[in-house]
Amino acid sequence: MGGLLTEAFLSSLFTGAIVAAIPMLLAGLGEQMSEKAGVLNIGIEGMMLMGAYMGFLVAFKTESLWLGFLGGILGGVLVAIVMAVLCVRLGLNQIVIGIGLTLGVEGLTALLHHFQFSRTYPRLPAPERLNIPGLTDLPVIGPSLFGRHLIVYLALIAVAVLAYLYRRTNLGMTLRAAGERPAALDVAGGNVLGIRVFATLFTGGMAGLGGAYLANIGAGLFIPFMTGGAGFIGIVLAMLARGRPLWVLIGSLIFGAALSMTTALQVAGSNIPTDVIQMLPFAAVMLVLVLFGRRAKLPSALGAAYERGAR
Amino acid sequence: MTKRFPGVVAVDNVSLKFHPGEVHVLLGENGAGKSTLVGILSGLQEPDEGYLSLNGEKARLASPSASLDAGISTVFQHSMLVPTLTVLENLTLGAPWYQRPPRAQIAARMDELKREFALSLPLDAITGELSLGQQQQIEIARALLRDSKVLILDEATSMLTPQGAQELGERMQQLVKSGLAVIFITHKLAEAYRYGNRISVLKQGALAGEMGPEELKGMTEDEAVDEIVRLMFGREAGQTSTDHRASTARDQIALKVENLSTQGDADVMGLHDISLSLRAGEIVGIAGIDGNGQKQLAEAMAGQRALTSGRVELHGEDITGASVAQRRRKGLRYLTDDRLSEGSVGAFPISENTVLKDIGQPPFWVNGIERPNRIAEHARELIRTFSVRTPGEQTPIGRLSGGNIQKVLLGRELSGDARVVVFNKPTYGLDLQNIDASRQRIAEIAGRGLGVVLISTDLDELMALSDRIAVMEGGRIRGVVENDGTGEALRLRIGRMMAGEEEHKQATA
Amino acid sequence: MQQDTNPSSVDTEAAASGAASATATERSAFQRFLTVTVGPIVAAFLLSAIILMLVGVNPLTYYGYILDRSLFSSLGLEQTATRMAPLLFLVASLIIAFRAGIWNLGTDGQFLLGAVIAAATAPLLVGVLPGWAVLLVGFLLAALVGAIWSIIPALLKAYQGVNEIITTLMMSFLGVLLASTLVKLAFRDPTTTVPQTRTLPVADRLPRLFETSISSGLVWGLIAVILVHLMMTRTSFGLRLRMVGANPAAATHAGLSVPLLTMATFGLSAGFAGLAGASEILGVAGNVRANWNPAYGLMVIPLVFLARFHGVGAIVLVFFYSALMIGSESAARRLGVPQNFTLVLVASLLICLGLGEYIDQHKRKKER
Amino acid sequence: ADVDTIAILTPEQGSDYGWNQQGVDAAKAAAEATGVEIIVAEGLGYGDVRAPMREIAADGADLMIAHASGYNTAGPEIAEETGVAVAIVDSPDALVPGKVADYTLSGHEGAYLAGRLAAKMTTTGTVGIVVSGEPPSWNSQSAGFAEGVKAENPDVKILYSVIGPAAYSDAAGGNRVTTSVIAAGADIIFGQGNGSSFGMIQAVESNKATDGSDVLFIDVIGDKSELDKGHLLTSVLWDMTPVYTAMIEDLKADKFGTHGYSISLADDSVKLVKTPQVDEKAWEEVMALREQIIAGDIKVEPKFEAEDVRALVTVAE
Ligand SMILES: Nc1ncnc2c1ncn2[C@@H]1O[C@H](COP(=O)(O)OP(=O)(O)OP(=O)(O)O)[C@@H](O)[C@H]1O
Ligand SMILES: Nc1ncnc2c1ncn2[C@@H]1O[C@H](COP(=O)(O)OP(=O)(O)OP(=O)(O)O)[C@@H](O)[C@H]1O
Ligand SMILES: [Mg+2]
Ligand SMILES: [Mg+2]
Repeated sequence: MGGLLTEAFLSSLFTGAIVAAIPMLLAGLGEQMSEKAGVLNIGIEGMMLMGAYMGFLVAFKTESLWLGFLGGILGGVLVAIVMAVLCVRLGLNQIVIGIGLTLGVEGLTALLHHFQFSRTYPRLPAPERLNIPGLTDLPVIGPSLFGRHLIVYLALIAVAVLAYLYRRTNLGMTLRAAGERPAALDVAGGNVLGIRVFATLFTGGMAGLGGAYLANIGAGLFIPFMTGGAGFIGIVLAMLARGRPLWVLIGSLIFGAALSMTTALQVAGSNIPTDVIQMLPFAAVMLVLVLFGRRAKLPSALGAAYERGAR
Repeated sequence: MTKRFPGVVAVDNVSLKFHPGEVHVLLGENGAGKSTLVGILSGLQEPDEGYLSLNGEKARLASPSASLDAGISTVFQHSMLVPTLTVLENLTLGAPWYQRPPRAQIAARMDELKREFALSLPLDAITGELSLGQQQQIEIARALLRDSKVLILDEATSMLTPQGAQELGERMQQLVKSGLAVIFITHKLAEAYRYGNRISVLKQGALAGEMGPEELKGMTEDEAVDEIVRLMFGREAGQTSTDHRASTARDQIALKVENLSTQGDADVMGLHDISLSLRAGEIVGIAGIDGNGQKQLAEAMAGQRALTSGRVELHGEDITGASVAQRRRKGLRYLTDDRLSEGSVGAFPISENTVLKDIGQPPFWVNGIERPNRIAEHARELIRTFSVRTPGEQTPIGRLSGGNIQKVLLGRELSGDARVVVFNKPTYGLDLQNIDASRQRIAEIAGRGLGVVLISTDLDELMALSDRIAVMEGGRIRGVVENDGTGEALRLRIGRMMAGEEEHKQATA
Repeated sequence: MQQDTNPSSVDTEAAASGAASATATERSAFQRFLTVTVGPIVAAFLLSAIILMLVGVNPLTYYGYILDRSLFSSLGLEQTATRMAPLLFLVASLIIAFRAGIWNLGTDGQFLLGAVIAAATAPLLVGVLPGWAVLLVGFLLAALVGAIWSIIPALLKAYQGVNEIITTLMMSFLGVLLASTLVKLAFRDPTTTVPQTRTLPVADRLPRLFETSISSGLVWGLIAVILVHLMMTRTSFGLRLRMVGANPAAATHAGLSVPLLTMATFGLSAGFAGLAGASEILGVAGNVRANWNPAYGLMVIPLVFLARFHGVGAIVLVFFYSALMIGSESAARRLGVPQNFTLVLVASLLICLGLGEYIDQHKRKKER
Repeated sequence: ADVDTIAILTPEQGSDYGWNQQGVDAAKAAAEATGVEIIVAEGLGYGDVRAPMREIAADGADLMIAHASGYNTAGPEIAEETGVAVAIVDSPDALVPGKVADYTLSGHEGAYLAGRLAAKMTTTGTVGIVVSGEPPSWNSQSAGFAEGVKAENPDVKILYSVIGPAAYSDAAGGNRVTTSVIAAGADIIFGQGNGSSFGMIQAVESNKATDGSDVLFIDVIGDKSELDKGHLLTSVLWDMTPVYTAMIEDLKADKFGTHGYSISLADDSVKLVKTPQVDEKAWEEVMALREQIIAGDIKVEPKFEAEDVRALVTVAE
C-alpha cells in the first residue's frame, strides 16, 4: 500500500477517526452520567438529532459556530427536559418515552428541514482550526491532533473534568447512589430526583453538543436522520466504560478509528467487499463484549423509576 | 397521628412524646405500625391526620432531608447503605455534589466516636464487603456524625450478636446521657427492658399502653416482660419458649451427609469434609456465628450448590447427583433464610408463590397447563392453616410483612410429602407470637417423624428445640454436642466451639 | 434489594399476572378506557394538529384522510390488516423476552436474517416441494436463523451475566449489515441487475384471505401472539420463564436452571423475530433487496410495553398503529406534508399513551 | 387507451437535487406535455410500496411510475392485480404488454465523459469516487467514470470509497470520507449520494488538494449549480422527461410494455452541465467525444456490479 500511505492520507485518517469519534464521545459522556444515576436514556438519539438541527440552525442564522454549539446544547436539553419530566418526575417507562422522543424528533426535524432548507441546502463555511505553531506542523499527527476546532479540545477537557468531578467531589458518589440504591440516597438527605433530572439534562446537553458537532463541523450542514445511530453507539460506549470517562474516550476513538479504517481499506483498493468491511466496527465492539463484557457491570436501579416509600 | 394504607389503618390515632435523655422503646407485633411511624418521623411518609411538633413547634417533615435538618436521624429496619460505595462515601452521602468529601474532618470525628462509643470503621473499605454488623455500625456512625437530636433505630439489634446488641445498648445509654432522644424498636423484650427508659406498645396501629421510667424502674425484668406481653398480645406470659423439648428421635436414619466439601471463593465460604447424620423425628441444630458455612451446607444438602466431594443420602437412597427438584420430590425440603430475594418472587401473587417449587407438577399443572383454581385453592388452604395475614391469595407476596411471607414459605416447604426439612433461621425477624408458633410447628413436624436440620444463630432457639447441636466454624463442623438442656455449661461449650477454640470432634451416629 | 434492571420488573403489576388486575372494580371499565386509550389518543392528535397548523395544513382534513384511508374504506382496512402480520410476530417475540426479563433490542437483525433465509430458500423449493411445505420450510428456517443470531448474546447473558441491551443492539447492527451482504454475495438473484434475492411468485406466497388482498400472515400472526400470551401466562414453562425474569435467585432456589431458561428465552424470542421476517417475505414482499430494513422492531417495543405485555392489548395497539401508518401515507401525499410527519404523530401518541397509563395508575392507587 | 392521470412514486421527497427531484420534475413536465393529470407520491420510503400503489390505482391513475429500484417487485405485482400500467426501473427483462415496462436509467455514457473531463483537468494526477452505497445505477456510473479516466490518461489514479452503514443520510460520513480521499491525493471527486452528497460537497469546499489547488466536485443526476460556491465541475444530468412522455404516448397508442426505455446522450436525456469551473478547451474536446459516442465510434458498456467498479479503480501496491 506504499503509494497511498502518504503523510496527508494518514493524517486524514487520524483526522477522520477523531472527527467521527467526537460526537460519539460527547454522547457517550452524557449517557454515562444518566446511566450512573439510573436513567437509561434511550432518547439520546433524538437529543443528538435535535442538537444537530438546532446547532446548525443557530450557526447558520447567526454565522457563529459558537452560538451554534450553544444552540445544539439547548436543542438537546429541550428534548431532555421532556424526558426528565416524564421519566424521572412522573416515572414513566424510560424505554417507551426514549423511543418515542427519538421518533418524534426524527419526524419533527425532517419536517422542519423540508420547509426550511430542502430547496437551498445551505452549508456552513469550513470551520476555523486551532493553529498551534510548532505542534500543528508535526508530520502526520500534527494536523490531525492539533489542527482541530477548539471544540475538540473542549470535549477532551470534558473527559478530564468529568473524571475529576466523579473522583474528587461528591458528584460521583451521589450519582452512583442514585443509580445503585436511590432509597439510600433519599434517606441520607440527598435529592434523588434532582440528581437524576440533572444527569438527564446533562445527557441532553452533551448529546446536543455532539449533534451540533456532527452537523456543523462533521458535515457542515443539516440532513434529516443524519445521526444515523450515533446515539445508540453512545449508549453502548457508556455501558462498556463502567463509569469511567476515560474509557468512553478510548472506546469512541477505537470506534472512530474503525470507521476511518473502512475508508482506508477501500481507498487502498482492498478486494474485500464493502459490506464486509463496514461490519468491522460493530464486529470489533462485539469482540470486546465477548472478551470483556462480563465486567460491564450496570447500576442496580438502572431503568427503574424511583418513588419514595414504594416497595 | 393517623396513617392509612389501602385497606389498613397502619397508625391509628397515636400520640407519643419523645424526650431528650431517654431511650424510648417501641414494641409491637409484626405489622403493628412501628415502621410506619418511623417512616413518618423520617420524612418518608406523611401522616393522613395529626401533626408533629418539634420543641413545641408544629413541623412538617415532607422529605427525608427535612427530617434530617430537623435533627432526626434514622437507622432503618433494612439497610440503607449503598453497597458499592466506600464507607467514607456512605458516611457523607447526601452532601452537595460539588463539595469534596471532607475526609480529614470525618476521620477526626470517627476518632472521637471510637473513643466515646467504641465505633471503629475502615473508611476506605467497600461497604458491601463488610459484615452486616459493621454495616450497621456505619449507619449508626452516620447518624452520630450528623449531631442529631433524635436517633431512631428500627430493629437495629436483629442483625447483631448478643455481644453486639449489648454494646449497642450501652452506646444508646451513653447517647441519651449526652442529651439525645433515642427511639428504639425491637422484638426482644429483654432488650426493651434493659436498654429502654420508656416503653410504648403498639397494637394494630393503635397505642396499647405505655410504661414510663418510674414504672419501669419499679419492675423486675420478668414483671416488665409479662406486662409487655399482656399489652402486645392480650395474653399472659408463661410460655417460656426456652423450655427444652422432649426428643422424638427414632432409629431410622433420615439424612446422611458424608465427607462433603464445596468450593469456596472470596465471597463464599467453602465447606470442608462435613459429615452429619440425622434420624427421623430428630432435630439437629446447627450453631455458629453467621457466615461460617451454614448457608452453604444447607444449599449443598438441598442440591443448590455443587459439591467437590462427598455424598448425601436420603433415607438410605443416594441423592448426591439429584437436582433440587428431584430432591424436593423425594421429600427433602429447604426453607431459605433469604425470604425476599431467594424465597419469593415479590411481584407474583401469593398463590403462585405457594407452588413455585412445584412448577409443572400435578395437580397444579396438568400436561404443562396451569390450573389456576387448584393453585388458588391450595393457597387459600395454606393461608388458613398458617394464619397468613393477607387480603387474599392474589395479593403480590411482596406486599406482606416479612413475618407473613415467612409463613407462606414455611407452608410451601411443608406441603406434600416432606421427609426431611432444612430450616435456615426460620424465626429471624418474626415477632414473639410468630416465633412461638413457628417453633411449635418445627417441634410438631419432628414429632410426626420428619428429620429436621435447624440452622440458627440464636442459641436459645437451638437449645430449646434440638436433640443435638453441631457447631460450625470456618466451613467445618467443630463438634457435635448432645443437647441435654443443661443451660449455661452447654452454652459455654458451644460458644467456645463457635469461636473455633475447641478441637475438631467429628459427628458420630 | 430487588434488582430492577430487567424489563419484567419495570411494571410489576403486569408481570404479576393478568388475573390479579381484577381488583380495581370501583371505576367503571369505561372510565378506564377513557383515561388509558381514548384520552391519550385525542390528546396526541390535538398536539399533532398544532404542528400541522403551524406548517399550514388543515388538521381536520388530514385526520379525515387517515380515518378514511385506513379504516373506512375496504381497501384501506385490507392494507391495515396486511401491515399487521409481521408486527404481530414481533409482538410475540417481545412478549416472551420482556415477560422473561430479557431486553431483546436486537429484533431488527433477527428479523432481517430470518427474512433473508426465507427469501433465499423458498423460491428454490417451489416445484420441489408442495406449496405448503415450501412455506413451512421458509418459516422454520427463518425461526432457526433468527434464533442462531441470538446465541452470542444469550450465552454471554446466561453464563457471563453480560447485559443483553448492548449485545443485542450490536448484533442487530451487525445482522442488518450481514443480511445485506448475504443478499449481495450469497443469495443474489442472478437474473436481476438490482441486488436482491430470487422472488417467490405471488401464487406461491401465503394465500390471501378470501377475496381480499389481506395476507393470511395476519391469521398466523394473531395465532402466534395468542399462543405466546397463553404460554407465558398459563403454562408451567411460561411461569418458569417469568420466574427467571422476575427473580433469578428465587428461580435457582426453586431448582430451575436459570442459564438454560435464559437461553430458551433468547431462542424463542429471536425465533419469533425470524418468523416475523419470514411472514413479511413469504406473505407480502416475495424477496429481499439489499439494504432493505423496515426497522419494525424499534417501533413494536413501545407498543408491547404500553400493552403491559398483554397479548390482546398488543394486538389492539398494533392494529391502531398499522391503521395510522397506512392512513397517514395517504393523507401525507394528498396534503403535501412529508411522510415524516407520521413519526411526529406516532411519537405524540406514545408519549400521551404513556401519560394516560400514569394517570390511570395514580387514580387506581388513590382508590385502593 | 385513454390516459388521463399518471402517478409518480418516489422513495424520498422530490427536493433532493437528485434522483427523486429529477423524477418528479420530469413526470410533471411529461404530464404537462401530454395534457394529463399527475399524482405525486413522494417520500414513500424503501419499504413496502404496495399499499400506496393500490390506493393510487383505486384513485384512477392510468400509469404508475414506480421510481425506485426497490419498487420493481411490487410494481409488476400491482399491475397484475389492479390492471393499471406500471413503469419500473432496473429490470430490463420485465415487460408485460399493456401493464409493465421498464426504464433502466444509467448515465454511464455521461459518467464516461465526466471521467474524460476529470482526467484532463486533474493537477494531482488522482481523482476520487465517493458513493453512499452501491446500487446498480451508481455502479454503472462509477465504472463509466473510471473507464473515462483511464481512456483519457491511464496514469491517473482512481480512488474509490463507499461511506458506511448509515450512508444515505450520513452527511458527516460523506464529509469525512471525502476528506480522506482528498488527503490521499484526489483533486476531483465524483460523488454519488443522497443527503450524504452535501457532506461531500462541504468537504470539497473546505479542503485543499495535496498540491494546494482547489478541489472540484462532479455531481450526478440532478443539477446543483444553483447551490454551488465555485467547486462544482460538472454534473451528469439526467432528464427523464422524454422517457415519461414516450411512456404516456405508448400507453395511449396501446404500445406500452412492448419495449423498455432508457436515457442517452443522443437526445440529451443524459448530458453534462457546464460550469464556470470547466476549462474551455477540455470542454470542447469532451463534446467532441460525445459526438463519437453518439455515432457509435466509442462504446461504453454499462457495468452494474460493484466488483466491476473495484476492478477498475487503482489498487495500491
Ligand atoms: N405502604 C403500605 N401500603 C399498604 N399498607 C401498608 C404500607 N405500609 C404499612 N402498611 C400496613 O401498615 C401496617 C403497619 O406496618 P408497619 O410496617 O408499620 O409494621 P411494623 O410495626 O413496623 O411491623 P414489624 O414489626 O414487622 O416491623 C401493616 O399491617 C401494613 O398492613
Ligand atoms: N408497598 C406496600 N404495599 C402494600 N402493603 C405494604 C407495603 N409495604 C408494606 N406493606 C404492609 O406493611 C406491613 C408491614 O410491613 P413491614 O415490611 O414493615 O413489616 P415488618 O414490620 O418488617 O414485618 P415482619 O416483622 O414480619 O418482618 C405488611 O403487612 C405489609 O402488608
Ligand atoms: Mg417494621
Ligand atoms: Mg419487621
